[in-house]
Amino acid sequence: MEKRGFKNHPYIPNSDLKIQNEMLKEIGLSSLEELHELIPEELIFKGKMDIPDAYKSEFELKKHIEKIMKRNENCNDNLNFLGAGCWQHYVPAICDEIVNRGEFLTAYGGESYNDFGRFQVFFEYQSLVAELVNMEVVNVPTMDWPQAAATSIRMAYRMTNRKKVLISEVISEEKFEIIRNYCSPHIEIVKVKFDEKSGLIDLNDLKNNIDENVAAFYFENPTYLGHLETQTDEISKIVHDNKSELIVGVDPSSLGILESPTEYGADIICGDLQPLGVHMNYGGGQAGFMATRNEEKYVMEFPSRLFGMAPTVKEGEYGFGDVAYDRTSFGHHREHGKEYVGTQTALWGIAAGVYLTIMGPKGMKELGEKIIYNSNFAKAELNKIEGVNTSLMNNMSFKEIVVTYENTDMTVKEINKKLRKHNIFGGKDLTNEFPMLGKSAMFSFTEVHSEENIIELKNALNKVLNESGEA
Amino acid sequence: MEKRGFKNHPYIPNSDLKIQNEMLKEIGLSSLEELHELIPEELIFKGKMDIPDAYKSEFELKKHIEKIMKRNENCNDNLNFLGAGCWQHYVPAICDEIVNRGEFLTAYGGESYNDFGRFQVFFEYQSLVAELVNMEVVNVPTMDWPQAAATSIRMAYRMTNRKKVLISEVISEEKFEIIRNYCSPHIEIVKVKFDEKSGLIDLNDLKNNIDENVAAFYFENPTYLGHLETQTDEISKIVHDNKSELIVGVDPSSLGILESPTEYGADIICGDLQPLGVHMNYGGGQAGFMATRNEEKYVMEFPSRLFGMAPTVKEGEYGFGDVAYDRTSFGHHREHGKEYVGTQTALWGIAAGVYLTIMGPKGMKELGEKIIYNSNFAKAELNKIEGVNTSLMNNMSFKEIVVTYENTDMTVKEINKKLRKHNIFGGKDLTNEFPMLGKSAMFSFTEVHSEENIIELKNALNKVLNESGEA
Amino acid sequence: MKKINRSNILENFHQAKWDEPVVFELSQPGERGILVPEVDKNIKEMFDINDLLPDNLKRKTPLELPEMSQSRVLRHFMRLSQETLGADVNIEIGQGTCTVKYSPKINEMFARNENMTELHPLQDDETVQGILEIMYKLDYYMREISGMEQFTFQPSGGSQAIMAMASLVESYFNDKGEERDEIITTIYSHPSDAAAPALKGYKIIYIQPDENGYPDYEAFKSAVSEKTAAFFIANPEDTGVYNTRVKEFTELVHEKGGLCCYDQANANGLLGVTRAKDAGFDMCFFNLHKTFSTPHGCGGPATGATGVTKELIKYLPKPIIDKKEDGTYYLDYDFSDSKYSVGKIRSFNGVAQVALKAYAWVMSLGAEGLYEVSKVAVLNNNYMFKKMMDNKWIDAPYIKGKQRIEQVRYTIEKYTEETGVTTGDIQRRMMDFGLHYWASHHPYYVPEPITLEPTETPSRADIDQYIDTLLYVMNEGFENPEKVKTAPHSSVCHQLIEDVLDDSENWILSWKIYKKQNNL
Amino acid sequence: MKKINRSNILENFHQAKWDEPVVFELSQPGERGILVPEVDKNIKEMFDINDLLPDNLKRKTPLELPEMSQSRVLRHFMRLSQETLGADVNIEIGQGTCTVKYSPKINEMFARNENMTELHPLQDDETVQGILEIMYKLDYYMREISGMEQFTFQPSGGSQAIMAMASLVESYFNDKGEERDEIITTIYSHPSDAAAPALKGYKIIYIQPDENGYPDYEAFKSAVSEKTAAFFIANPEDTGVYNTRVKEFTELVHEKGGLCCYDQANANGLLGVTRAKDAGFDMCFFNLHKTFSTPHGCGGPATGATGVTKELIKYLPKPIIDKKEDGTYYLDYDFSDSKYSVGKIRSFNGVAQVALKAYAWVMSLGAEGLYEVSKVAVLNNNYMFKKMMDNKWIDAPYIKGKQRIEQVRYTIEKYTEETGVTTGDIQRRMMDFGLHYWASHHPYYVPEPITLEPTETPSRADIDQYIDTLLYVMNEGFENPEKVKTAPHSSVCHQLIEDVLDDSENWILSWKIYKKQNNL
Ligand SMILES: Cc1ncc(COP(=O)(O)O)c(C=O)c1O
Ligand SMILES: Cc1ncc(COP(=O)(O)O)c(C=O)c1O
Repeated sequence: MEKRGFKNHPYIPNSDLKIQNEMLKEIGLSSLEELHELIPEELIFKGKMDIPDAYKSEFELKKHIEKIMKRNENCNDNLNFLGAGCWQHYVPAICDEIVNRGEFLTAYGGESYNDFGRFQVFFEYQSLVAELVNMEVVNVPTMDWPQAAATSIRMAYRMTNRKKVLISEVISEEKFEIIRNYCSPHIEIVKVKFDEKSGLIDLNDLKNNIDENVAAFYFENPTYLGHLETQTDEISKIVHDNKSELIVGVDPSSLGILESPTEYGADIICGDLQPLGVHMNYGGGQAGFMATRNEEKYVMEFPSRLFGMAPTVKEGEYGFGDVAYDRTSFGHHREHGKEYVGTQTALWGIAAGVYLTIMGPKGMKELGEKIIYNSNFAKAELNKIEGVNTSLMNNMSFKEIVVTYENTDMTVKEINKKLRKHNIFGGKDLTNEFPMLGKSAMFSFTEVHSEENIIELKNALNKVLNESGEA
Repeated sequence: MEKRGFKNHPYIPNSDLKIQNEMLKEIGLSSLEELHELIPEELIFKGKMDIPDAYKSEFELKKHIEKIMKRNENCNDNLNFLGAGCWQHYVPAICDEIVNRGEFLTAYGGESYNDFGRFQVFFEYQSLVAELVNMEVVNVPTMDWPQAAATSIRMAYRMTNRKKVLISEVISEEKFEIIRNYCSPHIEIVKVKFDEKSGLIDLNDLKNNIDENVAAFYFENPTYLGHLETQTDEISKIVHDNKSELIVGVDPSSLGILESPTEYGADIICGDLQPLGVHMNYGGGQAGFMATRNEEKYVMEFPSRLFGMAPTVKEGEYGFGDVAYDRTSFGHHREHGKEYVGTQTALWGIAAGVYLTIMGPKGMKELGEKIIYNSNFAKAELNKIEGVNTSLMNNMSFKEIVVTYENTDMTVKEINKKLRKHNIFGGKDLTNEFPMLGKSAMFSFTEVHSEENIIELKNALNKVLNESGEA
Repeated sequence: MKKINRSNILENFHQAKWDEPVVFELSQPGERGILVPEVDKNIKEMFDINDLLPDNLKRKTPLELPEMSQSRVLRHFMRLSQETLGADVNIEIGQGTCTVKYSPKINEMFARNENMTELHPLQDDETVQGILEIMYKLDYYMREISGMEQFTFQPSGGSQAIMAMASLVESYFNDKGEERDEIITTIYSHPSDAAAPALKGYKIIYIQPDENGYPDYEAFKSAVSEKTAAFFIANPEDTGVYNTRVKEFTELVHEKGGLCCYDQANANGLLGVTRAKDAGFDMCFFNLHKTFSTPHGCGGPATGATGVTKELIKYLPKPIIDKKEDGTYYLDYDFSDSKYSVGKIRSFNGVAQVALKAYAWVMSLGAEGLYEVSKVAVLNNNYMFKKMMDNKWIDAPYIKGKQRIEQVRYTIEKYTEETGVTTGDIQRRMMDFGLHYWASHHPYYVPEPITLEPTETPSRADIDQYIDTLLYVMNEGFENPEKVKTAPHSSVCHQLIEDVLDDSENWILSWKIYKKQNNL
Repeated sequence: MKKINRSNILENFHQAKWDEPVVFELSQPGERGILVPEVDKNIKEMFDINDLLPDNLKRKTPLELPEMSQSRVLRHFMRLSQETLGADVNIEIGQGTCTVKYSPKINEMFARNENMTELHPLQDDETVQGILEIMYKLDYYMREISGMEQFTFQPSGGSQAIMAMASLVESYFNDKGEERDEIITTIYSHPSDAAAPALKGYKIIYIQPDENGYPDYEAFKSAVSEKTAAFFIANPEDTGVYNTRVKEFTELVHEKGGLCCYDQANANGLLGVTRAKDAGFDMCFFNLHKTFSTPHGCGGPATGATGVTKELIKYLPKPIIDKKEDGTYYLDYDFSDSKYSVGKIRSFNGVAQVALKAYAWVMSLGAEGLYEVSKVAVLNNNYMFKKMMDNKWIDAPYIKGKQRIEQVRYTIEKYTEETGVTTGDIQRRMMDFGLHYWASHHPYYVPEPITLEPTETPSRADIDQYIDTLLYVMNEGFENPEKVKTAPHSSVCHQLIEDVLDDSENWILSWKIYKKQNNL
């Protein structure tokens, strides 16, 4: 009797030999080797995969994984000021409790009847984000903000039938790369300059670039570099006068205190849900959202699923279902549907739904305030350090601030390395990404930071920059 | 308007002033102060409790608690050999998953219809433990092993109408104390000696002490000190010839390889569930169990709830309910019921049920084998260290071994302190508990220990005892 | 889509119903749920397992535990959990006297941390400074709340706390050399207030309520004597009536040299409002799993934190937690050299993780918050009381027109007379709407009782929903009494045929017995 | 009690049904769910919030999120979770093509640890050696499984992986300076195999199946040309039929200079059995959330781990994970200086926690275990196949009498003709027994399809239960077709009136729209 394999494995009920043999018999075979009859002999893998022996017991597996993962230093044990698209916010315990409910965690493609709860929770997620951005339509979560932005751009391209898109230069390099790839080969992307003094969009450059081929202008507010774009009415006018779509990217944690871009004319809003109740997870917490008005021309351009309410055959009862399913590549049109649809980041939509519910309007307002106070305080305090300039761009900022290091031989990387000795994760190095800002780094401040933390950063930075003997 | 209190607290929906005032109005009051009208003025507390201000945000609360709890050193980061009634076993992830399911975690006194799952899970728990000990009746978990032992003794006392109980001397001091208090003032307890060479019960002393006033003899197997009591048939005969009840305490993790005391005549079996899927929790994981045959005379003596199956009015359907409820102090007889009943450690019964299910017969067997191999290996290895004697009691042992330190000025406490420098939690100090064993400590070995761990202990112990320069 | 018409009553509720077999039926021989680490090769070679096990102890009886794959085990228990109406999914008003309130999830996260779960109780104090600090401080806050001088967290439930109090009484009089064998309590105190002292050998004397529901003062007066060891009472009692004259009671007991023991399992209406000490009690206990929000866990693990006045400290079970001059915490075994000490109530150091959760809960509220808890608990209860009493079929005995504290025992006696529908019928029917409903302990001194306790955690809307549902069901009792009497209809099973549960020939207490009965 | 009669069919199943309102309806103004840390006093005094916010950006529109206490929030979402039929509570056979297998809970515990959740993606490599090691090793194991030379974990789903593969194809030919605009796929490959390449500008050419269900070789031969950029295919396809001639296909493409891209989303039947490289593919991807057991999370986060042969590495999105001589791991941005690199597919480093879970899963199986997974997945499927085909109303097109790999697309066309009961009706009725049932992607090339995929994690008993239930329902279709057509009866709601979902005047995509429609 052939014995290759791992018998009686806890994850594989039918790996028991006796059961296996009975089943084999049922289908007229006598060994597992006889399965896969369709695979030609030459394609059968005859080697042994170089994969270590199993940790057979759960206990040993746990020891193994824990040992490796303890080699990480995390942002709870250290003081972290990295942001740049993935931010350290407080995740309420209830968000974790709900996303870890086995029923949600392991659901997938069930129908609306057996997955009623899943459908309702997504309808609610859509509705809650819709409220936050004051739009009517929100899709189930997409991969991340860059993906949401890229799809927004493609939507505008399809709607307007125009092939050029303008993007504010104040955008993360990697987001730009993702958009570029996603829009290639159909869309030409042109960057619009910003004013290095104020951080604001160069309206002249915008005007110079906009023309009848421009499908949309995309900018972010608060911007990637953290400051606020205040010329919103002007921008909106320029874009709409050109019959282009205005796409605005937004950090949802700002929307308790900031007006939604809808208010200044955005046609499509996108952003990342990660700040709303999702752990950073080394970047695995990203999830994009998109929002529009309830106009057929927009709705029919969404590639992903949209859940809607509908009555049932029972008077007074309602349920939830897929809206305009045939839009998607899951529908009859396949590749003629809108882009493509697949597994994205649904669970984080649930987290965001729970988060917005538990925070409520007051929580979101307090969150925004706490953040803006903290970052302004940090801006003021860090600026006091010899060799640090935080006022390069003088417009108001929200969560992130740009710190320029002056009169030092050290690179940002070296400075950060020294900060680590103080258990501090310093700001993201912008030296290559935004060379025009000089030797600079971007620090992020959220509600997890206290005055004490910011002073700690200040003191450490001061030591690193100004005390030579310092390690 | 009065403002004392904490308004709009997330845990207290009606702490909102507006709602509060509407509700007050509904009952004809105008302020919270007017509530509690029945409490006489002189009893109203007028001071301020010296309790710190709330950590209002969950985030700050988390920081606070984590900071305190990080002052603990745990048995996952250190190598632990403490046992003595609370043992470090591996807790399968599924046990945690299930006991942390909100529905179980927060259920309590619902009826069998709305808490069907709870009733079924306890019926299953009873049945699984019954299988393990080969008895037919098991109660819902009681506080801990000492409580289970104490109640077993009281059961025997009621059944036999005899007032004296014999207990093997090889018992933990604190267990004895708990039993003593619980049995006072009705029962006289007499300790039966053990043989210091073999660790076995001194049968002569047992015979000398047993008489027509003796309700029961209680001993443990494996004993508190870890060795096996092999004179089981002799003991059983002595006890039963005297028409006394034989009560045996047992570590359930041994029952995959050891015969249940039922097989050698135990009438009541008790023990602790903690080894079966419950974390140590600084002692908060203890939970007692008791088991008997399905004879009315035994069943009617249980003080705690017993869940049973019963048919329903629908043909073929069944449900679960309380068996012989009026036995308990919750029934009509109150203090004339059996002892008293109340909240005990139900959740750990669920953990144990899940544990026994996931382990199955093979898992329990492997568990027992791994433990007995490890402790015997440790016994052999540690004995090689100069100044260590592990063979004081020469009978076979299961999980714990007694280590006697010879030719050293250090106390066990001092030795353990030095072991801590090696990140080792040394054995429990027996110096005061069992003075006849000399300067000795009890080390516990379970399936969480590997050969490497045991060698690490050996080396550390050798350093501590035999290398003077050692810190 | 038309506007959704919301009823305040969950008319369409149905509990998850999985028809899940008993776990033994799921066994598939050969399947494994989990594997145990193998014996290390070297070790295995050193010994023969047969030499390690005495022949007569070696297991020969086959161990017929189920054999199941991991996912089937998970599925089984997940399904059973869905069939359980825990507080997390439910409006908890119907488990009167149990103080089932919201247990914050963040506190669970604290308790699930390794720095809690992976502590051995015998670790050296130096290595457990965190948990000792928590317990030390919680003790201090409990003292602030009660006026007592020292708490122990050993008693791991309210009933065990009562037993501990009775043990303290025993120790105290043993020390004094006084023989007192009577303990006085009341019929509306918890059954354990009678049963646990009785276990300790005391004769129980009940004081009946007077027309106000207070324990009858005159009867009490004649009951108290030199034989009175102690007075055990809850106040408010299960009726929610607060005995205004409580201090007179305790004084009377003290005059005769007895002790006063306060069952404050549910102190939910009294935090920051009135203190045990001030009412003359010598000891009291708080159920952390009730008043202090730690979840009930289907019935524990739990804690009945027990506090005593200064002179009784020396009788407390050992150890207590104290703090050294240098700020380190330690387990103090030497605080008392009384040979009359209770010794030990529960193994090790009580249920530390429950203390941790209670501590976190206190810290999330502060003194102001605890006060708010009690005020709102009482507000919710009296709001509910008012609305319930507006219904002519519902009544509540005693002190008409006056407030109750945190709960009320109602009666629907008149309703039952009119309709033939009993409180038990209503209870079963309430389950069809996803709600608990509790009648009373036995015996039913209040006829056809309902005991409701809203605590501070339901909202007004929740309370209204509960009442509306109850009235709806009661109305059904007029219009369609059969529907109520044959309930439940939307639960996992239908009405049990209960006889077998009291019939020793037929009861089925385990799968073994089931198999035997059916010759399987 | 009599012996329990077990039916293999959950005739009494009812899903938890809570009638839980839409979250906005639960708002109680004034209630709070959680509090945010207050602004530090000193900071607050330093600034006036009005100076920090530009007037024109300051929020003036009221934010109408619900206001709810914490326990009500919890209750709401707990109830919704109970109304969801996740794999943890269910026999997962009915979501064919989705490879919904058991996701071990221990792996979740790993992912919930702070050393995973609290890592910022831009942390210095030195501080994330643990997660880098995991991803590095997982990459290596994927190579072993596939024969590819380098993997990227950026694509965060199968469809995104397909898009990434199309991007790689684009890069490759851009680099070569070749203009090729056609991609060939098949109708039984996943819709994304057509849609994602189409997004990247490719013309999609479908190969129809021949009478065996294989992509028609002759048709393929005439489709392949110098315009063919690539061939995208799943094998086995949704039918479970493995194209035995696959190597001839890839060779043909290579002859014409094209690339071969293997959709191995569901490689569940092939681990250790046959490798992508050996069948001539230039790249492939694995869905970690399918084959590698990480839970689906209602639809992500997920990973489509994408591997390529050596010559294509330089086009991969950046960074990849590599190891230095000294054993430290790092994110390598410099592995390629090709200006034709795809650049970036997803932000940061992919979904690291999914990689962690997949790694743990691989380590719990080893090479032997992976092989067992595939063998048992195929065994389960063929066992089921056999039993299904024993029923005269069930058929499966193609290669009669031969084995399938891990899934089968059945047809009940004849049955529908006979009874009028469609696959959609059966689907709804299966839910009344707590089981998923999936028909097929659109359009239905196989008429009245059912796609079933047992994977390796159900037991034989589970498979039998699924089949018995299906046959029971099909039988109902003869005896009581209305019952089937009007299903579901034991779910949270009844049949939807679906028209509004496609009607832009009436669809309700958010609560805002609902309110507007009803003038609320
Ligand atoms: C007033 C009172 N005392 C004592 C108890 C008993 O507490 P436990 O269930 O923790 O044993 C209870 C429990 O409901 C109670 O309400
Ligand atoms: C063969 C195949 N390819 C691609 C996909 C798409 O994967 P995803 O859902 O992760 O986008 C699937 C998913 O079911 C699939 O089965």
